[in-house]
Amino acid sequence: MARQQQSEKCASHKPARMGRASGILLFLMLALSASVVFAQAPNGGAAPRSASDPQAADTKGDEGGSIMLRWTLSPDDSAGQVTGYEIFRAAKPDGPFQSVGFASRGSARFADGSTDDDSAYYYKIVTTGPGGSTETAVIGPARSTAEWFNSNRANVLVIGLLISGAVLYYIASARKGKKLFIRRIAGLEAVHDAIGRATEMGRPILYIPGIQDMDDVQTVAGVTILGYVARTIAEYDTKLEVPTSRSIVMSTARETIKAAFLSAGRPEKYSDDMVNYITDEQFGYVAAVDGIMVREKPATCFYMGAFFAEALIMAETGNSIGAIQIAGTAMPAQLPFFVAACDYTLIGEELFAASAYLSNEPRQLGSLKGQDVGKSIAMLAIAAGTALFTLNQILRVEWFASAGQWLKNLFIVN
Amino acid sequence: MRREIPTAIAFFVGIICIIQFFIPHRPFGTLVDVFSDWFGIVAAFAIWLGALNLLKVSLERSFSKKKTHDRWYGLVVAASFFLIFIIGMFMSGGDQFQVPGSRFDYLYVNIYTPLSSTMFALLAFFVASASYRAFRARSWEATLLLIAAFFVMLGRAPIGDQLTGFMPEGYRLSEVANWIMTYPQVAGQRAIMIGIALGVASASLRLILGLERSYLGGE
Amino acid sequence: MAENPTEMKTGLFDRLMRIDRRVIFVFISVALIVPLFFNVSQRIQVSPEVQMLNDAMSKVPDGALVLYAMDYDPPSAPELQPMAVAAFKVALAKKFKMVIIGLWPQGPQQANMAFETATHDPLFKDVKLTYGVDYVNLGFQSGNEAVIQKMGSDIPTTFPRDYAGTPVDQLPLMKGIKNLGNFDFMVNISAGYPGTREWVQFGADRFGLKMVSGSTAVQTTEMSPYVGKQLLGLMGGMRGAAEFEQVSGYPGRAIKFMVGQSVAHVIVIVFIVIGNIAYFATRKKRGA
Amino acid sequence: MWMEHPGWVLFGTWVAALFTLGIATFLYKDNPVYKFCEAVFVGISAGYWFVSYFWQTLLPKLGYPFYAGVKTMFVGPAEWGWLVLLIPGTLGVMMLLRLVPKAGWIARWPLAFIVGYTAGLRLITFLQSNAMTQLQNSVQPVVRYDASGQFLGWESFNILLVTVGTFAGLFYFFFSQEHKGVFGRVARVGTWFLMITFGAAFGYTVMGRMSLLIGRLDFLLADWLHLIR
Repeated sequence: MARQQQSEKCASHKPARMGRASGILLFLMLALSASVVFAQAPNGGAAPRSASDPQAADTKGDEGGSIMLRWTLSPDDSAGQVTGYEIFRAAKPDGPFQSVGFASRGSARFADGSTDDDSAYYYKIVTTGPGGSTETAVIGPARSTAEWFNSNRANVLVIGLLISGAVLYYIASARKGKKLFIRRIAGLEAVHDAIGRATEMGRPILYIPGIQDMDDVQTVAGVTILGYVARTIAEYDTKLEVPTSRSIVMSTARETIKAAFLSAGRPEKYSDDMVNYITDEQFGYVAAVDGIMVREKPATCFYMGAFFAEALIMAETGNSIGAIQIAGTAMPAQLPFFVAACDYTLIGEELFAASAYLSNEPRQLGSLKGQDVGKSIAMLAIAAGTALFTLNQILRVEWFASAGQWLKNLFIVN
Repeated sequence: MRREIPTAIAFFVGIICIIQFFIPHRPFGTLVDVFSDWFGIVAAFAIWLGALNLLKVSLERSFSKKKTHDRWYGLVVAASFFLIFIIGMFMSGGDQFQVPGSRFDYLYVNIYTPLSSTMFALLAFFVASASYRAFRARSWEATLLLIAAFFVMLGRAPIGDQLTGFMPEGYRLSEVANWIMTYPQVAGQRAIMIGIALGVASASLRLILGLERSYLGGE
Repeated sequence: MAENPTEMKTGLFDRLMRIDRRVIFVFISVALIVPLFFNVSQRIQVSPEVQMLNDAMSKVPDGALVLYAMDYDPPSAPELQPMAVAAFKVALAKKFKMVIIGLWPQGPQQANMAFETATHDPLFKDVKLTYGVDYVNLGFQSGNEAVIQKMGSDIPTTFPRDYAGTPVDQLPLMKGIKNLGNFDFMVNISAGYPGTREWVQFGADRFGLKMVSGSTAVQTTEMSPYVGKQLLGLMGGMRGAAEFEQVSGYPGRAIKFMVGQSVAHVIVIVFIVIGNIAYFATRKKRGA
Repeated sequence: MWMEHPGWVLFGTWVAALFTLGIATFLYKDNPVYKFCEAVFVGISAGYWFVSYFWQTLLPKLGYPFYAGVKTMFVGPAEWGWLVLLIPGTLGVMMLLRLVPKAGWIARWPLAFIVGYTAGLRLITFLQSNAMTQLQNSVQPVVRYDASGQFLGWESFNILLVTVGTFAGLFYFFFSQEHKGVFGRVARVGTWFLMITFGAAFGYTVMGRMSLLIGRLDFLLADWLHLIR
């Protein structure tokens, strides 16, 4: 193969590239000269014709301080005679006018974001080009105001309230003692076995709560599961190691483990050495974790939280030392690697479900139910919307299309 | 009070961030902007906390009674930290520290960059060993994993198209790979994304309402 | 030595089932090193997403105001740097006014390096740009998506000083720029969080930014659902970079590196095939 | 400038090359050279972030405005706006109190601020950009015709595939129902799509990972050894 490549290199490659390069150059020159010729053609270097129909009005759904200007493009816009539209503003119709911004060729709107609310402003739009400029009539007065509700986002509010309501409703009913059924999650049984295995082998357990800070809900889920693991470990003499990538996660994990050992009746077994901060830097962190792995040879590795590229570096190193590995993350990009390299993987939402399942707390179980309501809405919407649009395609009944569009609009975000 | 005040802070800040999305009127937008500045400041202090923690741990390790080899590595950690700290703070022209040609930039280019890039580059090897081990047709699911990976891998590399150059357009490997990426792959990705969105939204709701306080440490 | 032939065969497959991973490592190294010594390139088929990206960028009028957000660090540079270079070349050709920022601390540094590479291309030896007038580098700000959110309302207070510490009000280019709404277009080069997802969620969805993205291969799958209204084009990984170099007409590093890629991919696939053959061979044995 | 001196350039390249090789030795097995590189890396990276945040965030956002504000107390008309900066400043200092064992709990205040802020922003954005937008994209007719009314079988099939896959995948994540009977079968189809997604994403990434290594090799062979151009 090497020889073949070499011969290719000698024989044809370089001339071909040079040929291509000069071809490109030639083409560019041609295109350039052509554009010059055409640009000159329609209106021979004169000023472009003006934009028309200018309008100025308050920008809707904002916090004020902005006026939206719209106009119809100059008829010369597409011919390359217009460089853009400059917006001038004044407090009185007869000036003095000051430039407040510039919209490039082809754009027919501009938001002047530097207005004082409730003062009157007058605008004119100046169409500029290589051959000069022309202006529209002065428009105004326009005033900016702040709105109290962004009606474009009403649908987000409705859907947000619906899902939040469902979550809160189920949390309340779970707290009242209502039994909520949650299906078994494959891989969770493995957690217990994996802890047992480490105990039998007399080797440590490594727990990685992701590399994000406590403000990431995945880290919160990871630390919750850590609490469960610690409670189980407290019964045995297994060593637990938790290297963290964030200082706040370190202190939170310490307190969580301490509490878990306390509730298992073994507070004396806890020590701060179980949890250590390494560095915020992703790869510095993984360099150190890899070192811990090959030196301490844990029997079991848990990866529960938010992960990035370091996921596979850790999982492959863990694999090379023969550890049982259980992962869980809601970072879609890293899931494939965990699925490939670990024995069990909690996929996306399952991570949150696992923390609910293991902690068995009503508020977590309840919110899991609430999420299921959300998914039901999603599935219903997909099924109904698809059916409506498809029926319209087959039967050509307009009503189906408008109903489908109505449904779809519920999810359109502005 | 050790829990109530933090819970109240999280509630207040979280609710304002949500309100701001729906109510553009002052003061909400401005408040969220201010919060964002504060967030940056607090995050900077968190980095300091981490660095101080690291120094504490590695110096403790270096000067511990146990005469292990580890103590030398602890010293190396501390020495490296002080090296870049002193150069970055005092010897690189203040806030111009990142300008190409500064001493700080010299360390960045010649130490920081090779270390992090090489660590990252180990993935090239691990991705190969992981795919050798994982992609075996043990079950129907594993076979799907294998097939999808196989076609996309080949289709991504230009060689895939050279191998299938004789095929009519639309059936070449890169097009098969693109098809997998745009249809079945997107379907799975969408399900995962919607699920995660609901999980994140409901967890965030619990955090804001103070129903979830595990981030405050052990409960 | 006393084994009979069939047992020896089983032994072979058993060994193949558990090849020491260091053997694979050696093969990968050789596959990537050898092609670097030869100057060969391959023709590359351009994917629809990259074609879209190129079309979208060509439609941006010359001289437009474009935001370049560089959200990556040196480890991702092999994939992303060629994209940044090619994107800057397009900017030079189309005389864009450029505002460069980074949500990653190392981003602006990478941007400077890419910018340098692009301006050194002989194609642009006549292009003379003035800092502060034709382009500015506003540097890095911490705060992740919060920074984007704030840029939506006020850029000068989000980035009070540029990369070199100059107050932004002393930069002529920044005079007319108030917020994200002023930009005609945006190019994001992203290696993770914060990156393209945040720019889509906060920049495109909230403030209507027209944007394209170059992202690492690993997160491209996550970004591809956004392609369409939210993202006007996407190039993924080194392949995406090579495609963009080809379709934009500015060949660079990425195209050259694609040969080693091909060989390495073949090696990975050969090992997968070996693993499967060994798996089925030993399974039959076990079953019998 | 001193680092443009060829000696320093050469020295830097050698340092970078040796660190590159030092990390790479881990592929063979753990060894003292790797441990040394690991220790340098941890120290350097922590210091890097420390310095960057100091100059790029703390001074411009807190230090300079604070100083300017205090100065107005003594020269010129007094302004009081800087007092607001005491809040994030105090929150930051509270964060550092984690280091003091007895007062560690006070760090919960800034933590609560950070958690509340991100929770508030993410609640909306994940609903909006991930859930709603994805849903909106999923709603489309699964039967397609071209402009002349001709049925487009392949396009229709593809859209159907995405719709069914999204639906079944969502079903897999449904936790209130045991995966049995019809539910089990639909969820099973969901796992098929997930597996294809993972396989495809994995395969798609291989190139990215190889790129990283090419980058390092290019550095070693071109910048360090000058074996290639």
